[in-house]
Formats: sequence, C-alpha cells, structure tokens
Amino acid sequence: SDTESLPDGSAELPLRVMLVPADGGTEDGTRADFEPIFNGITQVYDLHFDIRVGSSYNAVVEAMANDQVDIAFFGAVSYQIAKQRANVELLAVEERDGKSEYFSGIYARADSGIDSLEDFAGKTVAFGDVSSTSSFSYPAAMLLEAGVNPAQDLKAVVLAGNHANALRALVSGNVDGACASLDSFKKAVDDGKLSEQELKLVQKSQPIPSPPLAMNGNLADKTKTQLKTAFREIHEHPDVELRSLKGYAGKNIDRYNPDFSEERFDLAMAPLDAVTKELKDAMIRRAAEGN
Amino acid sequence: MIRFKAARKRFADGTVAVDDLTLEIPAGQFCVFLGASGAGKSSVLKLVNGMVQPTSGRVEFDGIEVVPRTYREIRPRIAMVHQQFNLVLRSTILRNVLAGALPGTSTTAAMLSLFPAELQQKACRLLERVGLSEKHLYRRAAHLSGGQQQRVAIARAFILDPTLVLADEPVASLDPEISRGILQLLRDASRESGTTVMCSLHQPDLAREFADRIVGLARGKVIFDGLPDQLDEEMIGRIYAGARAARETAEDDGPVALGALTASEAV
Amino acid sequence: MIRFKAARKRFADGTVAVDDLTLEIPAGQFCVFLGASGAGKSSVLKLVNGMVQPTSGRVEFDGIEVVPRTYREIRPRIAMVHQQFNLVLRSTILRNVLAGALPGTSTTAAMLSLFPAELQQKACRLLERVGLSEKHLYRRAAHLSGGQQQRVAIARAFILDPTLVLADEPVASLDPEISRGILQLLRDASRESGTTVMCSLHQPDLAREFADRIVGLARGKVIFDGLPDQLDEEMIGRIYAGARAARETAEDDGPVALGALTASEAV
Amino acid sequence: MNNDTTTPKPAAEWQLRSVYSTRLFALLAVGAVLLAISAHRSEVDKGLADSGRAIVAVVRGKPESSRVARGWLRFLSQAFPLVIASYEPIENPEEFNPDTLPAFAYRDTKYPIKDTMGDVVRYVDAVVKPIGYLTYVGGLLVQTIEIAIWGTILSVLISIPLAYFGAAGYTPNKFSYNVARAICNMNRAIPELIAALVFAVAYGQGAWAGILALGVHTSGFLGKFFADDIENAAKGPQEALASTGANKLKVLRYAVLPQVMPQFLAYGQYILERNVRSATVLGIVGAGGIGVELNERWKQFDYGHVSTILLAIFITVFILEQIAQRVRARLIGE
Amino acid sequence: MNNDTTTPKPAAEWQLRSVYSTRLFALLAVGAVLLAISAHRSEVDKGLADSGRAIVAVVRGKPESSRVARGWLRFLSQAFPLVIASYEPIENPEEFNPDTLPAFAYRDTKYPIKDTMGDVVRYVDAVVKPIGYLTYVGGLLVQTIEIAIWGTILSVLISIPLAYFGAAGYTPNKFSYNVARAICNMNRAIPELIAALVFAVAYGQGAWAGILALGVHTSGFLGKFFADDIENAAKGPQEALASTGANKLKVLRYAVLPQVMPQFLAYGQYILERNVRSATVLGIVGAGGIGVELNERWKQFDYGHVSTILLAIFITVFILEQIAQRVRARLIGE
Ligand SMILES: Nc1ncnc2c1ncn2[C@@H]1O[C@H](COP(=O)(O)OP(=O)(O)OP(=O)(O)O)[C@@H](O)[C@H]1O
Ligand SMILES: Nc1ncnc2c1ncn2[C@@H]1O[C@H](COP(=O)(O)OP(=O)(O)OP(=O)(O)O)[C@@H](O)[C@H]1O
Ligand SMILES: [Mg+2]
Ligand SMILES: [Mg+2]
Repeated sequence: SDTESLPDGSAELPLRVMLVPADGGTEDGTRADFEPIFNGITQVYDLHFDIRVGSSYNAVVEAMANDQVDIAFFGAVSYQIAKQRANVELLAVEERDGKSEYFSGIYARADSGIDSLEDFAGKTVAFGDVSSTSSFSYPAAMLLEAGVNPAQDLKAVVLAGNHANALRALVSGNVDGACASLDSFKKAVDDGKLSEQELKLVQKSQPIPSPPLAMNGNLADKTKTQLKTAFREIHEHPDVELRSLKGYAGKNIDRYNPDFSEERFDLAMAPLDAVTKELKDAMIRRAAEGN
Repeated sequence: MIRFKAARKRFADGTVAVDDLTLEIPAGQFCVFLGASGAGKSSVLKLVNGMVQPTSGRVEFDGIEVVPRTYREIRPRIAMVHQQFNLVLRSTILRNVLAGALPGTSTTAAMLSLFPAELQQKACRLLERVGLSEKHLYRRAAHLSGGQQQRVAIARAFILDPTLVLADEPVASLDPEISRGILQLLRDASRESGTTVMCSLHQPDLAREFADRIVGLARGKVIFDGLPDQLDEEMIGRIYAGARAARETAEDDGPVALGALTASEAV
Repeated sequence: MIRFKAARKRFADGTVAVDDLTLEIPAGQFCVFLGASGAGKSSVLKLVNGMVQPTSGRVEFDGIEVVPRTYREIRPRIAMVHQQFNLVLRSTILRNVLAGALPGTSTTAAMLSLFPAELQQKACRLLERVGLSEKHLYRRAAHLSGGQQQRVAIARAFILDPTLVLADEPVASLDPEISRGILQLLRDASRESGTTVMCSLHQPDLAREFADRIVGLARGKVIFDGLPDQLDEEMIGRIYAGARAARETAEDDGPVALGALTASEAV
Repeated sequence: MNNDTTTPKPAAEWQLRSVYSTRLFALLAVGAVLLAISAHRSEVDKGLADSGRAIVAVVRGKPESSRVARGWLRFLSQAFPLVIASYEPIENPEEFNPDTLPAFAYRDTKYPIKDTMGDVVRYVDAVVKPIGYLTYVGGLLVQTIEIAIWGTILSVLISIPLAYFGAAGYTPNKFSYNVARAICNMNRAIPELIAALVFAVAYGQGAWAGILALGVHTSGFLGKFFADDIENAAKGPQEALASTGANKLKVLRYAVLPQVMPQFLAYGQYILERNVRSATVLGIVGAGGIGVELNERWKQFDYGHVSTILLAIFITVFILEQIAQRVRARLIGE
Repeated sequence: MNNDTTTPKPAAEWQLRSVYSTRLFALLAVGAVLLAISAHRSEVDKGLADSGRAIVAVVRGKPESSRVARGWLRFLSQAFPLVIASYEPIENPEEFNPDTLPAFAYRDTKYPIKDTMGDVVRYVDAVVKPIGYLTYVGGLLVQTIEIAIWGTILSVLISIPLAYFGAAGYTPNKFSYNVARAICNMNRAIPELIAALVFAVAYGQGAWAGILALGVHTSGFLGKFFADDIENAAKGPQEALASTGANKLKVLRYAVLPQVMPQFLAYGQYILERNVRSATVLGIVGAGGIGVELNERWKQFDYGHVSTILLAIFITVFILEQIAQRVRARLIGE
C-alpha cells in the first residue's frame, strides 16, 4: 500500500527510541545509560533500535501520535497526557528493591524559618517544568492541600524549567521555596552542586510511580509482545552481561517490570485532580507576569 | 530612425528638463547635441532608451514607441555611453565590457560568466581601439584613471554592434587627441555600418568637425537645428547664453549666474 | 609653496603613474597640468594632499612634508575638486557644500549638523557663483545633471578659503562658457587672495588662456614646463603623442592605440 | 616588470584568463565529496526523500498516506481556531454582581471547559471576556516590546564604539581593530540565554538582566555589521571629505552615514524584532513578557493559544517592517 | 511652479531651512516621555543604578560591597579552570584491563570529584582521558557545524527567490513584492524552536527536522537582507546594464552582485554562525550537537564545562569570521 509501514524491529526498520535526559543527565550520559540494555535486547531477541536523545516531551508525544516515535520515557503525568493524545501503551516500569516509586519534595533554605507548607503563603516558590510530575504537579497539589493556592496565595510563581534550576534559584536567594524530586536533590548534593546543610525538606510527597517506558500502541501485536518479553527477561539472561541496569535519570535498578498495572498510574493521579488546567493556566500567568 | 513628438520631461520637483521636443533623426546620422550645462542633453538621450520616461508626448525608435513594454525589443539595439560612465567599479575592465553583451548571451551562460571566446576577443579589439592595452584587461575599473574609465564605457557600448549609439559627452574626460580618435570611431560606425549616433558634446569645435547635424538645446528646447557649417559663432553664443535670455520668462535654471561668476567677489 | 622631490608613484600592479617628479610651485601660482589620458595628472595632484602616497621621493607643502602624520595640519588648507566629483549622492547640494567646511566646524556641531548661518550663506553665494540657484539647495546631488554636480564639487572646494586648490579637470563636464567662468574663478582666487592653484586640464586652449604656468606630463614625467605662450602646437602634439614615442622603451601604457583608433576596422 | 614587450601587442594576441581555475574545480570537487558524506550523516538524503514522498502523496490527493503530510495536517487542524476569549470561573455565584463586569464581558452559566483533546469535560459558570486572551497577549507583547527596545538601545550604544574601532580605515591601529572584532565575536558567541542567567545572578531576576543579555549579545551582531558596512561603503565621497582634513568622525557622519543609513536601519529593526522573539530569554530571568506564555502554552498542547501568540508576533514584526520600510524609502529617496 | 521669480534671486535672499523641524522636536519630546515611563516599568533605572554602584565599588577597590560585582566575581571564579579532561569511573576494579586503555588515557585511583567551589567532595577510581572532554566537545561541534551548514544552504536556497521577488525594481509587480516580503516576515516571526518541534512531528526526530527549522527561520532573515541590499545598491551601473536590454537576472548578476557580494557573504557567515549557536534547537529534536550538552551542563552548574563549550563556540565563530574576512577583502579589493 501507499502508507509507510511501522517499524517491526528488523534491521531495516528499527524501532525508534526517543530518550529525554532526566534532570542532571547529559545527552551522552543518557545514551550511555540505556544503550547497554537496548544493545542486549538486539543481541538476544534480534530487535533493532534507533536511539535518539532529544529534550522535548511535547515533541515526543506528538511524534508518537504521528507514528514517528515508537518507544519513549514519560513522567507519570505526561504519560497520562500522552495516552490522551496518542495511542500509547505501557511497556515497562523500572523496579528497585521490589518497588517502582520515587518522591517529590518542597525545599526551603535551612535558615529561612519556613517549617510547613502554610508558611509559603506570600512567598516566592520556584517550580520546575509545567509538564513535570515531581517538580510541578505534585508540589502544586501538596500546596493546595495545605490551603495555599499556588496561583493566588504566593507572592510570585517562578517556572525555573527543571528541578536543578529551581534548587539553584533557592540557593541563590531569588526564591523562598523550590520544588524538586528527592532524587534530583540527592544527585545535586552528591555531585557537590549543593550542600545538604544549606537547604531543608519542608514536605515530602506520597510515593509517585516511577517514570514509565511507553510504546506506540500502533505497533504490530507481535512486536509489542516481543518487546514486553525482552524487557521482562533481559536482566537475567545468561548471554548478556549487564553489569548494572540503569533506570530513569541513570540510577541503578534491579529490573524492568512490563506487568505494572495501568490502574496504579490512574490511582497515583488521584491527588492531582485539584491541579486542573485552569490552575496551571493561572500559575503560568503568574509566572509570565514576573515579579 | 528616432522620432520625438512633443516629448516633455518634468521631474518630480518641477524641473522641466525637456520641453515639447519634436525632432526626427534618420538612420545612420551622426547628430550632435550642444547645450549649456543643465540644458537637457542627457535627458533627451535617455528618452530614447527609456531611462527617462516622458511625462507627455511620445518617443519612437524605428517606429516602435519607447515604453516599458517595448524595452526588451529596442534596448538591445541601442547602446549608451553614460556621462558618469556607470562602470561596475569592483569588476574588471574585461567583465565591464562583456557586460555590455548581456542581452545577446543566454541567461545560463551569463550566470556562469561563460562568454564565448569570440566575444572576449572582440572586447579586446574594442579596448585596443579605445587605446587601452592588455595589462588593463583584468584590472578593476576603480583602479583606472578618469579618461580610461570613460574609454571602457565606450568599448562596452560597441560590443553588441548597436544600430543606435547614445553617447553622452563621450570625450569629456579625454585629451584632444584621444577625443578625436573616439569621435572618429563614432563617425566611422555611422558611415561604415550605418549606425545612428546621438552624441552630446561640450565642444562646439569638435561638433562642427565630426557631426552630420547639430542640434542646439537651451532649457530643454531646440534653439538650433542644422548642418555643422550653419552653426556660426553667434549661434554658439546663443546656445550657451540662451538660458540667460530665456530665463526672463521661465522658472527653470540654466547657467544663470555667469554674470556673477565673473564678478570679482572674493571667495 | 609645493615642492616635489624625485616623487615616484608605482601602484600595486606595477603601473608607474608618477615618475621621478621634481617640481616647485610657488604660492599664488595658477599652474595647469596637461597630459594625455593616463599620463598621471590626477596622481600628481593627489600626491599633494596625500590621497596618493609616493612610493619614493618626497612631497612638501609649505615646507611640511606630506605624510600621514602631517595630514591634519595641511589638509584643511588644501581643497580638491575631484575628477569624479565624489559628491555624497544621497545628500543635498547644500549639505555637500557644507561638508567641505567640516575641518573648520566643531565635532559636536558637525554631528548635529549645526552649521553657522554665515557658513550656510557663504555656501549659497558659492553656489550662485558657479551658476546654481536656490531651487537646487535642497535637491539631492544624485538628481543633478553632470555639469551641475561638477559645479557643486567646485563650490565645496572653496568653502574654507583654501590656500591651495587642486582642481582635477574641473571643467570636463561643463560647456565652454561656464568653463571659462570657473577658470576665471580659479584665476581670481589666485590673483586676489593669493591662492595657489594646481589644475589639470584637457583643453590646451583654456590652459593657455588662464594659466600662469603650464606643465606637460607624459607617462608620469614632465616633458614641458613653461609659460603659456611657450606652449606651441608642436609641443602640444608632443604632450599628447609623447606617450607613443616614449612607449618604445617602457612598460607602461598611455594613449597607445591612437593609430588603431583611426584605422577603419569595422566594429 | 612582467613581460611587457616594447611594441604594443595587438589585441588578437592578448592573453585571456579562464574564468574558473583548476584550483577552483579541485576545491569544488572536494567540497562536493565532503557535502555528500555529510548529507548522509546529517540525514539530508532521508529528509529529502521523505519530503519527496509527501509531495507525491499530496499531489496524488492522498495526503494521509504520507506521515509527513499527515503530521502537517494534524498540526494545522489543531492550530485553529485561534483563542481570542478568556474566562474566569465565578466561584461564589451568590456574590456575583453583574454591574461590576468590564465592558463587553458577560456571564455564561454553561461555559465549556475543554481538555487538551478539545473534548468538553464540564461546564462552569464563568465571566467571559470576548477578547480577553487577545488583550492579555497584547499586554504581554507590549511589555516584551518595551524590553526589546531597551535591549536594542543598549545594543546600539555598545555597538557604536565597536563598529568604529572595528572598521578598517577608521580604527586607530591593527590592535584596536582586532580587539573590537574579537569583542564582537565574543558577544555573538555567548548565547543570550546564558548571558541572561549570568546577569540574573549578578543583578537579580528581572527585566534588567534580560535587557543586558539582549543588549550585550546583539551588540556583537550590530558591531560587526555596522563595521563591515562602513568598510564596504563607496570610497569616493570618503576620500573627498578626508582630503579636506575632516576628522574620521566627521567623514563617517557625512560621507559614510548617508550611504549606509538604510542598512543600519534594517539592522536596528532586525535586532528589535529579534529581541521581541528572544522574549523567552526574558521569561527565563523572570522579566515576564510573551516568551513564558508561548513556551508554556506549547508545552501544554494549547495550540490555539500558540497560534494566537505567533500571529501577534507576526503582526509586530510586520508593523516594525512597515515603519522601517517607510523610513528607508525616504533615506534612499528614489 | 512655486514662487520662482523671473529674475534670479541673489544668494543673500535664498531661503535656508532649519535642520530640525518643530514636528521632529515634538516627536522627540513624546518619545522621551514614553521612554522615561518605560525605563521605570522595565527596571532600567534600577539596573543602571545597580551598575553604577558596582562600578563605584570596583573603582574604590571594594568589589565585595556591591551585590552585582560580587555576582560577577562569583561567576568568573567558577568559570575556570576550563574542563579539558574526561573521566569514567571504574565500576568493577577487578575486571579492569590496563591494556585496553586508549592512547594517553590512564587510571587514577584517587580521581577527585570537586564541587563548584573547587572543594573536593570525594575520590573515585577512574579512567582519565587528558583531553577527553575537549575531543568530545570537538566532535559535537563538528556535528553541529555540519547541520548548521545544511541549514544555511537550505536558507540560502529559499531566500534567493524571496530576495528576487522582494526587491523593488526586480519583482514583477506589487503583489509578488508583498507576498515575498510577507513570507520573509512570517519565517522570521516563527521561532525556530517551535518550527523544529513541528518538523520533528512531521519528519520524525532527527537532524532533518533541525535543518528544516534552521533553514526556514533564517531564510526570513536572508530574504529580507538580500532584498534590502539589492534595493539599496548604487543605481548607476544597474541603469547602464538595464539600458542595454539585459534582463533583470543578468543586471542583478553583473551590476548588483559585485556591489553587494561582501554584505551577502557577511549575512551568510552570520547565519552559519547563528545556526551553530542555535544548536540547542537541534538538540531538542534529537539531532545531537553541542546544544544539549551546553544546556545540561549549565543546568548542572558545571561552569567549567560551560566555559569550555563557550570557548569552543567562540573559536568556531572566530574561524568563520576569519575566513569570511579574507574572502571579503578579496571582493572589496582595496
Ligand atoms: N589604483 C590604481 N591601481 C593601478 N593603476 C592605477 C591606479 N590608479 C591609477 N592608475 C594608473 O596610473 C596611471 C595614471 O593615472 P592618473 O589617474 O594619474 O591619470 P590621469 O592623467 O589623471 O588620466 P585621465 O586624464 O584619464 O584622468 C594610469 O595609467 C592609471 O591606469
Ligand atoms: N532626477 C532629477 N530630478 C530633478 N531634476 C533633475 C533630475 N535629473 C536632472 N534634472 C534636471 O534636469 C535638467 C536637465 O538635466 P540634464 O542632465 O538633461 O542636463 P544636461 O544638459 O545633460 O547637463 P550637463 O551638461 O550638466 O550634463 C537640469 O536642470 C537638472 O537639474
Ligand atoms: Mg548631462
Ligand atoms: Mg585623471
């Protein structure tokens, strides 16, 4: 037919993988983290991949909707959006110590006298990216729950772009609070970018499902099954030497779990019901108005 | 044949450069225009190839009216030596001359600067005839003396064997001997190849020596039109002073202040 | 007083424009340079204000050597009428003339185009003297006829009462009557205000009529230097043909192909 | 000197040079090979093939069969309608006072809230301002333009000395020339985004950091182009004024400026317009402006809003261009 | 016509116009007021005051007393030393095989990991490549330059017709003129970032999407500037060739191109260099290049790396500038 066919993982039509570096990841770092596992799958299951590293989730979602990308990481929230806009299916979720979760937090300077979320009323808070689960949606929900409407009760809203920028704005004194995942905070501390004493965690979120690896639902069923099998088994395959399996943001994980239930994502989204599009719009407006 | 019918050119600021000009110049004639500075000589010549468009009246070349629609047809047969030379100063002499042959070159060849060898040789012969030499061929026009530039402009005009040459003071920057050579070249072209020549000059003597016919202009109007030997000293005086007399009733300039010029006011 | 001491100008491509020139021109003299096209007239004039720098030898103005270091001192006293006029075509006539007075204007005033009223009136008087009128004042130079542009260039040269005027073919684009007026202006300046004038011309007649002294150049060398009435026809012939003769032993051009010019080769 | 003979050579014997040297041919060949290699590395071959297929698909009337054409259609279908209106939900309907409504605004008790797919999620009771979003965007744009103007003013101020010292013929010596040119290169090389963040560290977040970043970065452009144009201007008038003894500044003002003014104007206009587009940078340092709104709307898949903003920017660019063209026409004055 | 008298007016009576019209004064006054208002809105006043204080502080030898000067110093102190080496932690020391080390690389069992202040945080066992980071950046830069070259080629190809139809005197009619100019404006108005994302959706992620985005966006610049320069070129030679009956294309080639070539070259160079800087865009759509690295390093506070990358970009810009200057010098040929 005229219609261009979708990849099946053959050497001629490799599956197109689009990776977006997580906070604190560089392009080659991200590539280095994931190439071993994909190479391993190629070696064992004869599934071929074309791996690219880009930096816009937005483009990834749209490209998947247009059959231009086959496999990609999403955050918990952007996965929901992707499901809305495109035919996306869960491929696998990383697992460590039997768990697939991480945490978000709101930080303040250690000497600021801010001890609870209520104290942020009338203060300036830096968020990461609006499409980020842990540096935007969850913290916004936490503030709302504490009675602080981030669109109305803050002195100013700063959209710092990512976790690290938010933390940096906090360190430099430009804002009073910063939203970031605990992993990002830890990475910044490990790399010597922050000192642990300078900042304090005001509130930790409930567990958030780890960022899922998703695939284009339009792929052939056979390909989808092959992929799921591969991710389920690769970590214990005797022929592959995966010295360490990497997950999102390059942390070490135990395995990939392709059987994680979609409902658990829906459940995890429940606390975010209050973070409506209107609230986001209003926060963006506040951010656009400057300070 | 060139025909002006009540042609008039009035510039945007109100200056009337050519005023109600009616004139016929038969093919093959060497017609010289005399007139004071600002009399309208350049404007008359430019009317013929459409570089100046008449505000009213009509100009015809070989029976074709000179209007934008007909430029493509008539311009390749008309060459002009511009008063200010209008060379491309950053291009070489050879290229400047060859640029005169563009209408006869295919667009592709022109874009790639591929000019036939015969054309290039013809350019060399022309340059030789105006007194330039091999060493000038690849020199930039900007690096020539004034008179040398003027001669390049003359060579450019002849590259396409025009049927009409508009020569706007072609010898202004040249010494008497080369001037005679150039005018001879124009007359030869007219005599031997039937080329029509319309030439403006500042030197009545040279006009009388070479022209078939002389037209005297003053303030855009013809005040003399005759054979060279009909142009007597008195008429020359009138051509160059005419503007002064005519001024009494007109709004245009001309060589107004000649009186003032000879006054001994210290500057 | 201007003094050339074995001045020589050789351009980058090997052309020797001025060759071992030794000459003295006393203050107040009206000295005319004659020579064929390419003989080196413009180059000689430009040596005096440093627009052409000698490759060897020395040029002095009022005892000061003309070198980049001394330009600031000498240039405001030297005015030049350029062969190609070199007007700023997009500026008005008045502004072109006033631009000649820049060295006498404070930088701040100049940046804000604030010229004293007297200066502007003087510019008007000069424009009047060269035969232009009020209506030209605010016209762009690009919209003037060739001769009118040349006259603006002359007016510009006189605005600062120069002690030396370098006039490079100042009447090339002008009709005989205005030409006489302009040369008269130069002579008056020389006679009445003691201005030194170095003027290149193509017309030996005009040279004889107005000059105090005539220098004949051929291929960058002086081949005649004397009073106007010493310049006989034979000498004129030699000046304009000189290059042909000199060519026998030299590498430079000059009006080489005059022979070829009169040949009847069809073009 | 060279091989000039004593008798003039006849024209038939003059040596004509070929237009294209063998060296040029060799260079072209090498260039072609390198380009061909690079075309593959850079996926130009694949891209052209895809485009070809898309064109064929569209020409054959089956745009859906090409992924490229489909992607385009998808975008265009989502880019409209433009978002013009804005609404504010009424939270306490009992307190609602219709008399306090701004002009043209009205109350809509069943205002539909749509999700990103355009499906109506629910209806709310809201005050609708028919051109509310447009005026909001307009306000942001004015803010942005103001900052862009300041950035441009700063840029021009910095670039004037750079241009003067970076123009051969005006700069005092080779050293000052190289320094000026190097500063231009440096200013251009530092991305304004990074400059903005650095300035934000020094000056605190706000408009000033953005203005500085825009000004410094673009001064590298203006400095270079001003200088190049000065070098490139016709020499005649400059020589004429220089030979009167006028100093360099005066020669620049009277012999160069009239020639280059139209281009300078175009550069200034470009920088102004470019600074409006670079508004994102201003958003990053918290100066506000249209950039944040555009970015975030895009990330939110609000393509209708994005189209409105892009159109607003286009109109700004268009108006700037019109103004500049008028001034230019005057300066050229044909 | 007008009030010319029949006898010529003596020069003393000629009417002189004042340079500055009252209309101009009025406009200037209004502009000044608006600027003053805007200066406050845009924090220009505050910014200037801060800068003034910083300068005073530095001049008085107490840079620490000014927040601005302090910020600068802090940043500069962190920007050096440049990062030249790269290291890879050795995760399984027992499996380490020294024979597989690349040239110049060595094993360092106490490789220090430093924080931004230069203090050692911890030590790791790592393979160190002495110029590893430099070569890595070099490789990225080559990738970026390749793509930038293709973007520039595309841009030039698109802009040539735009320039032709957008140049008064060459465009066939007013309509084609307006269309060409509007396309230029549009291409300039659409941020290349957005264009890149749209192209990525249509063509898939990769270099081609980036190339298209760069090409389309910058063709708006080139089209406008080429056209403006053509309009602005000296008319004499053009008239001379047009009057021989040469068609417009030939007149452009022989009378305009020699005049404008130096500028065209400068525009091309600028676009190439700008495309290198816009590499971020390429990163966003997965085409690789230096942009992502720069961005992510910046976000990670790795100022040493950032300095290295900026220096590499500066050197690229510098080399491009040198090449262009040489070609220009030839073209101008003074
Ligand atoms: N920039 C240059 N580079 C090379 N040669 C040059 C340059 N300028 C002038 N020449 C040559 O120097 C010689 C003298 O030039 P100059 O302009 O002084 O002649 P001229 O006597 O003024 O001639 P004309 O009457 O034609 O104006 C000529 O042969 C000319 O070609
Ligand atoms: N573009 C223009 N706008 C206004 N007036 C113009 C324009 N071009 C020429 N003129 C005027 O038209 C008149 C005739 O000009 P033209 O160039 O035909 O004179 P000319 O006889 O060639 O003079 P010259 O001997 O000085 O070259 C002059 O008064 C001139 O000022
Ligand atoms: Mg004329
Ligand atoms: Mg000369």
